[in-house]
Amino acid sequence: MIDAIVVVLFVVGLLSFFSTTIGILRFPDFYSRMHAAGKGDVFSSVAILLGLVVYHLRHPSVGGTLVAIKILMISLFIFIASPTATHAIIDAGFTAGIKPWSKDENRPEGEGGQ
Amino acid sequence: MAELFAKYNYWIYIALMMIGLYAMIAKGNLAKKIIGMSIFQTAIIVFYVSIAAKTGGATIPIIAHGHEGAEHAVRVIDYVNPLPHVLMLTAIVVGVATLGVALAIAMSIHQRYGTMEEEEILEQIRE
Amino acid sequence: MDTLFIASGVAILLLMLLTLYRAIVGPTAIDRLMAVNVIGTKTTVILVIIGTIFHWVEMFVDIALAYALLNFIVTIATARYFHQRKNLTATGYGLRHRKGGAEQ
Amino acid sequence: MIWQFDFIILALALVCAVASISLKDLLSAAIVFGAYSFLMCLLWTEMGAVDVAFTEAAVGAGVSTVFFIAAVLHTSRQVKPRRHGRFFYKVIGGAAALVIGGILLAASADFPTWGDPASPASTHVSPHYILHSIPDTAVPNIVTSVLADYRGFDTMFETSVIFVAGLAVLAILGRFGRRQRDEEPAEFAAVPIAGQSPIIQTACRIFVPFMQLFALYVVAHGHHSPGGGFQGGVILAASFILIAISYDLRTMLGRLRERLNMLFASLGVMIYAGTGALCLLMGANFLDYSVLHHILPATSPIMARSHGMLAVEVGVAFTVMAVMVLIYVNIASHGKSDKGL
Repeated sequence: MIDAIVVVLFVVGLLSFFSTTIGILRFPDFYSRMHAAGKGDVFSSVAILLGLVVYHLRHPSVGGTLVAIKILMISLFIFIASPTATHAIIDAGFTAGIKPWSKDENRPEGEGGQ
Repeated sequence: MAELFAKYNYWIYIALMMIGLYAMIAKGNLAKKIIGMSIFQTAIIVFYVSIAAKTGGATIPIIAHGHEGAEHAVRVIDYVNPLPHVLMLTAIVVGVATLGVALAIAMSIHQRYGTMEEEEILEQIRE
Repeated sequence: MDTLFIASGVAILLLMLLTLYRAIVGPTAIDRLMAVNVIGTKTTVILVIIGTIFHWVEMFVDIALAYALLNFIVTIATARYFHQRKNLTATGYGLRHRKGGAEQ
Repeated sequence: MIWQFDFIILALALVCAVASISLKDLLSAAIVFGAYSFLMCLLWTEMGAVDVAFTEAAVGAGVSTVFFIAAVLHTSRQVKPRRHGRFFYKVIGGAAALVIGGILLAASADFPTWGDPASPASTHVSPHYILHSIPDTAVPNIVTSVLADYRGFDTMFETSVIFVAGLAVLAILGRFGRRQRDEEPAEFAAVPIAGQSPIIQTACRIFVPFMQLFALYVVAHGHHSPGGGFQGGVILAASFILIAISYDLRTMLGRLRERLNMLFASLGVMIYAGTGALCLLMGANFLDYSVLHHILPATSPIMARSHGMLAVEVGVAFTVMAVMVLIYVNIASHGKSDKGL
């Protein structure tokens, strides 16, 4: 039962990381890529870490609980730090003057860069 | 074939070292030279660390249940070699300190000559 | 369960290889920064997975915690760089570049 | 040692290394080099070198890439394309790399196979450390006991090297006497903060206490888990760097004045050498902590060695923290210590 939960959480995490990667590779401009990276990254990391928390709580013990708490703290920090980093990156891109991609124009891949 | 597979990682370290050495000599930009120096250093560190590795279920060099006294026998083969870890641990921190010194020197060269390119600096020195 | 952990670790590493495409090709420095940020977060996850494979995650979870705490410093530093030098791509050389940056 | 991971990580590291030396944009090169550092940390973790990986985690994520970005901020960002090229240097560099690489490849035929437990490196000195760490010093983490006790002399001079590196950066970039005397951090608070957005500042306020507490835990718990003075010191420095990045350099210097910082740097080396000298005064060899059980209450000679290591690690943490902050302040502000990255 517990193993099934772990497997499900891992599969969810891996699938969302896969879609994150596809988004990072395929989206047309910086802001939409950042949208994929920001959401999918946090979600997949937290899903896999929750799977590991469940795995370490399968036999109740002091050491296992301590590890589970530490992993939960890691996911909490990722939950705070990664959106902050996303905000910082978007802010940097906006300050640097990247224009958002709009529907009608079909810009080449290397827009805005060398 | 087994020989090839047992040593591929040494070859990759050698490739990393060659990349670092090439960057240190061939690149004209001082920052690129510093990056090359860091890659060279990492190649050596990873070589030392891989010397310490042991196959056959060896675990990290922290003795399990060390708090409850050493009632059970400690077997050498169960733990990876700690000595290269110690040498390389200090090397990393010293490496970042020397990286700071290298960047400081590059910055004051840039302040004096207005460029980080080796050739332009040499031209200005010759003038 | 070890097979699951090794397989998912390998899967994450292969997906990191795809993310690294964005880190290397760009096109801008900020795209690279985004990709490296994703790689850093996934490094945290893989560290915990490696600890679980070693059956001694107590010793590895501190490293992952350090990464989770320190990972976004580089991102914020680069954002700060773009606040001070507003040019997106590297243009101009040497001192001329600095003067040009101040004018913008 | 997990060979499945090893292979992929090495391939990723090679790609990162080639990319970071061939990118023309130095900021991008520094960022890709940060990814290289992450991969190296993973590589060392899966080989079982947890302490090395911890150091790389703290250094690579918190300090070294930030140094690079700060240096790029004050110098030029673009690698200049050349008119006539550097054909001569490329030939020399390629030839040197190929010759040395070829010699090493030939020598790798004589190496023991990877992970051989009977390799010469693993059979001569290290079994002594593995077998005697608990009986001699009561420290389960063998890396800590070798670092601070068996090879204490080595670590003391490594700490001194870090201290000297900090002094060198100060001597190269610092502006002695050219700074106004009355410009003290107390006045810095009056300057309005031209910093990051409030979101980042709030996240920083949440993170910094955790980081500093965690750093102290890493220093103190290094006997039983990966960690120690080097890692804890770097994490402490990273917390101050985070304050400087998310607020302002002056805000950080208001919390940790430069003179106090220099005092910490020298205090760390002094704690280390002083512990050794205390052992000398008590009639034992330099850095032989077991004699300290005469002055430490309720300890045996074995536990005295453990406590002596803790004192030494605290000294290392002081020096490493202070020197990393010092290097950051000088590089980020080009020695002016007023405003920077």
